[in-house]
Amino acid sequence: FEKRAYDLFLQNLVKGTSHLSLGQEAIAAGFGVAMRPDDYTFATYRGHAHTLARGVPMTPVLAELLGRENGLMAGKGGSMHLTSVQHGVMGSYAIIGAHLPIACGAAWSAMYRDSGQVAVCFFGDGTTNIGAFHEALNFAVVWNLPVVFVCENNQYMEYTPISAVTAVKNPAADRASAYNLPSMLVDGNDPDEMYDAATSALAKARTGGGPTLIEASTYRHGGHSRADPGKYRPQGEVDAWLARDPLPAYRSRLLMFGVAEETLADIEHAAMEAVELATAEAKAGAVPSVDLVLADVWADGGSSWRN
Amino acid sequence: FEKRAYDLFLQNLVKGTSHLSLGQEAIAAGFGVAMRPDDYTFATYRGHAHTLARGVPMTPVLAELLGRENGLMAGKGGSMHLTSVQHGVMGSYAIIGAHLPIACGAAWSAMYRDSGQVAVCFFGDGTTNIGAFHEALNFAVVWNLPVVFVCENNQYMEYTPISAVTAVKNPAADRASAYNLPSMLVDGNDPDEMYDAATSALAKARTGGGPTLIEASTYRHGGHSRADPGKYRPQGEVDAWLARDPLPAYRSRLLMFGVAEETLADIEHAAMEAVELATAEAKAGAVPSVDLVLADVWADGGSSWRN
Amino acid sequence: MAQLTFRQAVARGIAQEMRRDNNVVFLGEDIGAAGGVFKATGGLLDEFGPTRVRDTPISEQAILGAAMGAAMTGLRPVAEIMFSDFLACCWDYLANEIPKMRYMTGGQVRLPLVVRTANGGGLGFGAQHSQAVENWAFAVPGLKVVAPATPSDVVGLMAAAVRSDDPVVFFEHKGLFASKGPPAPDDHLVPLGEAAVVRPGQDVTLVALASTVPVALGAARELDRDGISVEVVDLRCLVPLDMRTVLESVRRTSRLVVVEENPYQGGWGGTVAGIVADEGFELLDAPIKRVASACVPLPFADRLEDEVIPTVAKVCDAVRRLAAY
Amino acid sequence: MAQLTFRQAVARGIAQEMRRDNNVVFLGEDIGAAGGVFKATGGLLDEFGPTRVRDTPISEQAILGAAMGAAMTGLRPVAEIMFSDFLACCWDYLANEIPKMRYMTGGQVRLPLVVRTANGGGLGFGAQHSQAVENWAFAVPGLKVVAPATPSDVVGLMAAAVRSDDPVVFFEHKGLFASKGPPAPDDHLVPLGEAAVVRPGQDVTLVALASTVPVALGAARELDRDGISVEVVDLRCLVPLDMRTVLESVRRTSRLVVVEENPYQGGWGGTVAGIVADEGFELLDAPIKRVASACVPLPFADRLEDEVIPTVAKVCDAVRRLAAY
Ligand SMILES: Cc1ncc(C[n+]2csc(CCOP(=O)(O)OP(=O)(O)O)c2C)c(N)n1
Ligand SMILES: Cc1ncc(C[n+]2csc(CCOP(=O)(O)OP(=O)(O)O)c2C)c(N)n1
Ligand SMILES: [Mg+2]
Ligand SMILES: [Mg+2]
Repeated sequence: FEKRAYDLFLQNLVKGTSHLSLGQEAIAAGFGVAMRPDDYTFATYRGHAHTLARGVPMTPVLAELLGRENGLMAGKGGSMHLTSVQHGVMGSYAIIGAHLPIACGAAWSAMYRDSGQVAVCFFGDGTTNIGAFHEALNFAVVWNLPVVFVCENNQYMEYTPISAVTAVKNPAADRASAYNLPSMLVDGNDPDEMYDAATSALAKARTGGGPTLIEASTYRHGGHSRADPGKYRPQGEVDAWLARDPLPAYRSRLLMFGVAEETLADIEHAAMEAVELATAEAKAGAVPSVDLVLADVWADGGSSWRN
Repeated sequence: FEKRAYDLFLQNLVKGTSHLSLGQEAIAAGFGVAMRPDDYTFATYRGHAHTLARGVPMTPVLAELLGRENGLMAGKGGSMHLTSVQHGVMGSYAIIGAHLPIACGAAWSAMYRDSGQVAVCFFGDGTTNIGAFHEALNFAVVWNLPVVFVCENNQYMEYTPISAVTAVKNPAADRASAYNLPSMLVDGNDPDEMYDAATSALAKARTGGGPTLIEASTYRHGGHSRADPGKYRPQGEVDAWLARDPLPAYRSRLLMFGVAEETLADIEHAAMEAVELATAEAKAGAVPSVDLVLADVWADGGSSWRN
Repeated sequence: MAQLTFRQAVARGIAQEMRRDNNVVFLGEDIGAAGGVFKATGGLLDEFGPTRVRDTPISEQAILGAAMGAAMTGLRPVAEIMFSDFLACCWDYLANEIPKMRYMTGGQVRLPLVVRTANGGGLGFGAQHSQAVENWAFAVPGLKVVAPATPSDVVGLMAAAVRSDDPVVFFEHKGLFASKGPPAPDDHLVPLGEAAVVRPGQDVTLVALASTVPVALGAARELDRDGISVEVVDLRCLVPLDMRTVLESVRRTSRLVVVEENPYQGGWGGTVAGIVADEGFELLDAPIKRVASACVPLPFADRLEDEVIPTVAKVCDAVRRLAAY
Repeated sequence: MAQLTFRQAVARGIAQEMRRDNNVVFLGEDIGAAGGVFKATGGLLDEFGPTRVRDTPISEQAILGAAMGAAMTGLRPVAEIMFSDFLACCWDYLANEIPKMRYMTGGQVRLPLVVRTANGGGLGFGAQHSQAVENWAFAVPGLKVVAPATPSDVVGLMAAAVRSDDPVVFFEHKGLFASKGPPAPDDHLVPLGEAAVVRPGQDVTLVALASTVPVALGAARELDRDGISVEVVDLRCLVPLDMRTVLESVRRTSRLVVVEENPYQGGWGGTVAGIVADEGFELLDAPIKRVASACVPLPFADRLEDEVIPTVAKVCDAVRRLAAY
């Protein structure tokens, strides 16, 4: 899917920015499987994988990227703001750090309503240096909220290596003690390890054990966004991480565990077909009607600010 | 002096808020003596002691509290913003946390100009939970800035005990490791201990050793501000801290070290006289001229925003 | 009947809604045991307990972020930001997150939340604790903006704000906390977006908000002695903005002075004046005047602060010039 | 002569001042090796080295706080906030600290600093990366506010901004980065606060800023074919605001349309319209119109975004209505 989206970029059909998560899929996959259907996901502009991992169909996601009316948000939000409340995807946020406190709020609400839901908040390594990160982590611990913070450490902010701007080695995990917050440092390219970490953190939060911080190390295969070929990274580093691409690695592991080559090929084939179909459906979507412009600022469906 | 200011409040001559530092004088005193004349002080609304400790005369400080034209800022700033650039007091800031990054900027400038100056930034325990605190500490370490952060932990934010809203026991010191920042936990009621901590942190910063974080535990003898009698604190706690009042304790220590009773009595007498005089001078100050209203928004002395 | 203070009205308004709806929760700094630094929320902790009335760390971003997340998932939070100047410390939430979330998601979420904050000057709190910043909120599409002038309106507009399914910024003027007025009736509700003509008149219209309502009324009384009849419109809300009431008043008087505490540059009165200069151009017999704060930070000393903010004398002066036009 | 792009002009303007004055330093996210996310600062790291051109963490408060502290103690920092929407993440510095410090201290400090930021929409970046927020800065007394429309003005106004002893917020419109124009002369300087009449005309005055200058000029060309002669004023700065040039133009045309990209509610055009409705009331032969963005968050899809922001068609429509008045 991500590769297909990338193709679409190259075809220049998607305007604006767009931020792929090729190479980081294992994190979303691990959590996607471990979460309860009514749990909350809070993602960033790099939120495609997280959205799909919660069961949101491909067509509206691709259509949203193209700004079509059959998009997930009817073309009003765009790639950076994928949201599907019905699937628990409570939004993708494009201002660094802003969604950590918001996830705390959803967790507070779950606790207040005694619903057993957990809020899971994904963010990047660069996000650990902004003030909202600090406020949210302290707040979550003091209020003992059912929230799981997941730092996807892909080693870079946009173009700058995280080590150049961060006082500690592991930007999230090394800070957990400042909040008395249990933390785990995991291999973000290993879906099984991610799944285990997710399962234990979710169970803990769900049973009143409070928040957890998970730092998952991974790598961004492509550039930061459509505009970025990613040239600032040393080739040796890129090669080493590409060799650890979670997809082929996981494929080998499944084979080793006795899953038949045929079964995997079937899955791949089905996935490719689903992507083809979604792409066609998305491209066939209409340009949004201009009536949408003045819709849904307010809960009454309108946008009137004066009489 | 602080007691005198308190008297003035009771006389209702000072309007608006005002935040005393009775009980916390040792911290300012220790640093005041240890700092180089051209070092920078960044203080909070509770900045009276820090301002006086840098050698700012009493009359303009008291006059500023009264909003008089002979005030330190001609009555334009008020008690919460005491500033005397000529004495290195680069401002008192009334928005929690804001001055920590600003102090970093002054330290950066000192480093860039290779001036050997150090910026010292004082703040309260409650301040450690705001985002600017986090950004500043990481920034200071990454840029290796000559700045000393001093948390005056007086156990309370305004009315709420710090322990009720903070995930760790020592709100500043327990977070130093999140920034790879050397830290010290000291008795803020002991001027000698403060002086030693200040001296070593300043020397380190001055010689390129980078920032230090000092947490000094202390207590606010009065309420948070003029409006607050401080009733929310258990009497046992207040009594225990009053018994540790730095002033009489230090007096005893000086006597023990052989300073003559007479010498101390002379100092006290002179201080009382100075306070009397400053009070009289401040009260005699004129109400500021209305010409000041439109002065000094801009560097050219004016405030014109259109033609 | 006993008079109600503005301060008491705040607690009363919140309590009324918390009793009605269990999903209304309240968070902020020092709001619980301390009853708020302005003592405007006393008694709420006692009545509703610590799960519904929660003290927070000094973390303005966490406060508004938490309110937003809670509002998106079924609660109706009321969040206090102690002084409106501190909205700058969590502006991302009011500018970029809260007002845009519903729109960006094609209407998938609602944000029924209230941000209460103490606004305005005149009390000698200095430049960082005295600003009237209702125009900051007014500049952001997607926020409702309320600023009551009387205790009874505090109760009624608070009820409407809490019940609204949209985010509301609720400005309580510090200078009004001690003011008194007739108590609100039981279960009082003042709909958002309805201005009130608080004094009828024929010669000049004064449009005012919050602290400038008593200033405008004071000027009207003084001008009455000179034989100038002034109509005073209390906007009560900036969003929704009741321009119909303003334009109707100008239709009667043909003269308009807008009285606002925020600075002249970028103040909300510019938008009001601009609308009247467009849609009400033919109604006007004289220039439109704006009496707003001078374009400087708020100085500390009383005498200086009075020079900056709108006063009865300044309003009278503007009205007299229009009346003589 | 080779044309200069707006993007190149930014780096050229900064470089010119960094060469002139060793105390000019530059900080921000990804500005160094990466040359900025808009590639507007390429080459500066190479020429001036890593002590003068410094990459920062994603810490907007630290960036502006550091710039402020450095400016108070002898440097002349230029700070980049990548997108102007993110000013909300460090708004305390622009609203409460930087613009007030000199005033509060009775003139003890100066704050010679520039905050550069990419502003505005029309590129499909969505609601959180597309706002025109020059009105936020305009609402704060104590900030100078600059928003150039041409590459040559970028260089000349950047020079003036860096040399100014006052804090300047410098808005670079994202939609203009790729635009081209005549190169700036050597050591070019355009004083702050001087509007430019970029097209003379007799019938209607259009007041524009940054991205709306080309929109206004496009409308003027189109209206010319209908025999309507339009004068276009490029304000260049919001503070200092050159109302004299605006009022002089209205004196000639008697008709005014303000074209602004920020939303109508709380937009800077309200203040401009309000001044003209007061001081220029007698000059006017028709209502004042404002063409501003619709009061909604910026939608993503092109077709929707075009509906929100000012376009040539919308400006033409407003002008035609005035001309027919
Ligand atoms: C407050 C804020 N500052 C800057 C940006 C610009 N920006 C977008 S993505 C990004 C890098 C984020 O790095 P990281 O958190 O590691 O996430 P990644 O993109 O690597 O997944 C930056 C600086 C932003 N969106 N918000
Ligand atoms: C951003 C911000 N939030 C809230 C306040 C209101 N306030 C003023 S002082 C204070 C308590 C600060 O506590 P602490 O940092 O411990 O300092 P102390 O007053 O105890 O010296 C608060 C919450 C403020 N000034 N700024
Ligand atoms: Mg990253
Ligand atoms: Mg304290």
